Amino acid sequence: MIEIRNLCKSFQEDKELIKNLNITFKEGELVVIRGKSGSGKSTLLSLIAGLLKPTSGEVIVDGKQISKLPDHFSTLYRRDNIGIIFQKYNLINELSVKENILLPLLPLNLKKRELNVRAEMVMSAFHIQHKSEELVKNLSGGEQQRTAIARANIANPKIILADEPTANLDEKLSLAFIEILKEMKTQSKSIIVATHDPLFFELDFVDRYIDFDS
Amino acid sequence: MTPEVLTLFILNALFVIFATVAFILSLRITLYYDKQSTTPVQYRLEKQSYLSATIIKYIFSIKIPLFIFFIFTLEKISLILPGAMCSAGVVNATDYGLYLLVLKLLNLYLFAYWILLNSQDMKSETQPYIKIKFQLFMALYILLVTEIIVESLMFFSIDIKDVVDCCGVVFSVSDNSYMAEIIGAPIFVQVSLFYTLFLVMILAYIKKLKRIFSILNVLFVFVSLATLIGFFGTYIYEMPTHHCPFCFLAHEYNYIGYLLYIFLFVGTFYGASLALLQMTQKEEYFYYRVSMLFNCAYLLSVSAYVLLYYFKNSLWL
Amino acid sequence: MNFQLLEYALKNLQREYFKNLFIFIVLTLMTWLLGTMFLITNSMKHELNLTLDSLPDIILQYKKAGVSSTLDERQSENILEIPGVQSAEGRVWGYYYFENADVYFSLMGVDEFQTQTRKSFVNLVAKQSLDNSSMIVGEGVVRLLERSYYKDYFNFIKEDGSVKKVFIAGIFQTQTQLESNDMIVIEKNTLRDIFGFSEYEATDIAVNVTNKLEVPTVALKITQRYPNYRVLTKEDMRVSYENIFNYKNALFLGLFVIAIFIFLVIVYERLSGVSSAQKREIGILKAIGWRVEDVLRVKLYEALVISFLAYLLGIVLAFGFVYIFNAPLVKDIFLGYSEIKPAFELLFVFDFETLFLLFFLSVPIYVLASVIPSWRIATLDADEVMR
Amino acid sequence: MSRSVKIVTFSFFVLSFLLISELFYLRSIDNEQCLKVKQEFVSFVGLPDLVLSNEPYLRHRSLSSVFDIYSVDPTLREHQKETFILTKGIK
Repeated sequence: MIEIRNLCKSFQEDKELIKNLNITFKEGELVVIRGKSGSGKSTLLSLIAGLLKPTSGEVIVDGKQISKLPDHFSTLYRRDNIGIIFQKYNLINELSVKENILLPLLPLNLKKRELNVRAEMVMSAFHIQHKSEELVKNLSGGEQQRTAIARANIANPKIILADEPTANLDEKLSLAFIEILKEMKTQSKSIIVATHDPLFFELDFVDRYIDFDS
Repeated sequence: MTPEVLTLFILNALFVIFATVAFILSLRITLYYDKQSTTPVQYRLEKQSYLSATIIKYIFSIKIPLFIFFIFTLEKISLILPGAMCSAGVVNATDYGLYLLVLKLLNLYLFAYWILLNSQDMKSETQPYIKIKFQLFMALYILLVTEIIVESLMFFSIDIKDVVDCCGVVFSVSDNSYMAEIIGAPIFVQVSLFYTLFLVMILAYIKKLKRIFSILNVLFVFVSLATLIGFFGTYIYEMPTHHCPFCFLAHEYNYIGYLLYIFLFVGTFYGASLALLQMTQKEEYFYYRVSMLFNCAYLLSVSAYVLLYYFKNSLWL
Repeated sequence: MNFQLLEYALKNLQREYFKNLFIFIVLTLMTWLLGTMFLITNSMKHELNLTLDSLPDIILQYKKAGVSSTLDERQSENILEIPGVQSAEGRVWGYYYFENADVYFSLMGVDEFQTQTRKSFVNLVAKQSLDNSSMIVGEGVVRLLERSYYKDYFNFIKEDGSVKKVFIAGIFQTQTQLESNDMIVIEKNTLRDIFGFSEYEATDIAVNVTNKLEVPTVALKITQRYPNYRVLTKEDMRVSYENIFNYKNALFLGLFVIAIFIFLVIVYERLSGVSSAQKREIGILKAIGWRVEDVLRVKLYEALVISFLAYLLGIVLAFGFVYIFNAPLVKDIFLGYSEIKPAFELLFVFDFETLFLLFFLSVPIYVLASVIPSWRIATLDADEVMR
Repeated sequence: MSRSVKIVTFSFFVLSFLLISELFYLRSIDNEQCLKVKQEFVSFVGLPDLVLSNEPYLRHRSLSSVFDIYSVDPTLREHQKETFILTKGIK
């Protein structure tokens, strides 16, 4: 469903971070991209999410070429199809957990009741319900991450991108995250995880590993 | 120099400054915009197109209430001008007045059309109108600047010592000006033209003939204005000799003029823009319906004045 | 209208509570001040226009050697011959310099019988007898005279240097202060004596016309027949009032505009400088699916809420300040160098134009100054958040 | 609706209500009698203008010609020339 063809991306003229990349991700697949930091994993995720434009090449999702969409439309595509779990969680500290989770839905102008139903749903799915009115800055790292995951799932996207999801977590919490990952896979979402955390390297439910060092 | 005029100048100055920014950006977009390209220039142009669109939307949304304020200002100035009883006197005090009004109306229609074009454009990923809309804006910019220059010229050249004609003179039948020619045409012909046009419009609406419906709407604007001055106006004033398209904007007639003009504007605008845009069946029906609704409201309200007069006095003017 | 985004915008406003409160207060004060000015001038203009109706239809002044001069009262008989003229009579009036207080009074001469025939004269003065050795004065005049120990009478210094003693017969009603404060009304011939006029000498001629619609025609006829008269009609005066107040208002508005522009340039500057926290936040929002227009809409809501509420509050304050508290301090701007300051009440008058004018000078300009710079933030690349 | 939206809508309505009730209150104050007395005074005296300044020519400025003012003292020029009545000649 995600097709990457001859993808190149360079931030400076001479140095190409991603060069002639060709990958295909199938629907419902869980793929882990392994590689050191600075190897271009995050950039690839940005390109798939339409946050960045490639220097050349194409990213095709569901037959739609998203790499050439104008900003307005790539945002719409991202809103409807993609949930991102960031390394730094990227929550807004001054807002409560629930408000943070609902942020992606605000431009849709939905009814308050529907918003509440959807927030309840993801909050209970990711066990953050008990903190729903708490401000994000008062949460622990694990809770913050669960909030971030809940936010990525609120619009019920087909594709979940996770960028170094366990970088700021201890081992216990990382294992908890892997459980969550397993659960999400059962909902037949396509999941792409970019990480250098060895905890991910020996998982039986991962469909494919891609090494990004070369 | 009145505070009202000064306010108009200030807002006009802001419009010119920001419209110029939008104009330069539009020029660059029309020249260099290329959907296939992936250069940084292209991405910058994309972003700038949002800025231009924001500026244009802003100008339009201010221009609508500003038009009403402009009429207010004309009425205020008519207090200072000896001989002017209402805005018509001010409009005719200088050579620019009439052109200015026409320009202002034209610009309102075009700006509204631009907004529609933009929203249609943003609906499709291919952005089919992106170049057309900015080319249109460049033309619109020239019109806008002309309008503002003419407006400034008008306010500067109003001489408060000159005696001007009031609307009774400007719109009188005895004169041999173009106004007189419009009003002078047999009223029966005009009014029957007005109603026939509306009937044909209903036919076009039922048959969903897009082009014809739009053209009819454009014609409807002119015929409506002519009959409003020549025929319906006299019933609103209940005076057979009072032909003036401004006086019923005043308080004495419950500001009814604003309502009439809004009906006419919305109705004909939606009607006329039908043929100019590609849209889905559902949107088309919506436009048809809005257009018919407002045109109908206009027709009914002007006709109501005539009928009311007849019921009250049981005679025609 | 998107209430979810509005809510978000309000949270944004709350987060920078002090900055926004400050902007709100400044905008409120500006609307209030400008509104106060306009309301005061409006009500003065209103009062002038209302009292204008009671004036004679046409006033004739005489020009001699290029300057205004006195005329012969008997001239009015010639004017009476013009068809349509109802009455024409010479009036004696002028200014009197009162040295002790360094102030000018304005003196008007009336016929003795005029005070007796007028029914409503009782409304104006408590005592109503006016003979050739008494006068009726405004409240300000009484106050100044008392300061110089003139209780019941005043010694006018005549044109030839001798003294003329005139008794104070009555005081004009307080309500008329804005018109009567410095006025002294004396019997016509007594006033001639004070001014040193000869028997039929008069300052000007007041003409009344039977049919008010004929005023311009009559005025034109007088100009044609007597080119050395300066002919003033009420319409002329009305136009001149419009001009004075337009001029005053425009002058003030000019100064005000400079102030508001300085303020808005500061706002513009502040908003176009992007802080890293802001950059990050917008980046997050865009990464999770906010379009440019959504970000801009939030900014628009913020600006509209602040400026519209400030506008409303400013107007409410201005109306209250001007018409309920009678505009203390600000009113004095209009009194100029007047020595005899009247304590007057402002008449309430309402017109939509002022509201419109204030609206256009505050809301759209503030919206422009705050939304346009946000464009730069709204179109930043969203991939910032991935690093 | 959340609390903040409520507060803003509430304050919007309160302000509008205040404005409207203020206007109605001001309109209800009866100026008729006061105005009548003023008009009576003006028709009795027959001189225009308000006591905003006391200087000769400026006190009853509608009756003065701007040229007279210049001839007395140019510094008396309080306002623009245009704001005085310039009578028209015969057309």
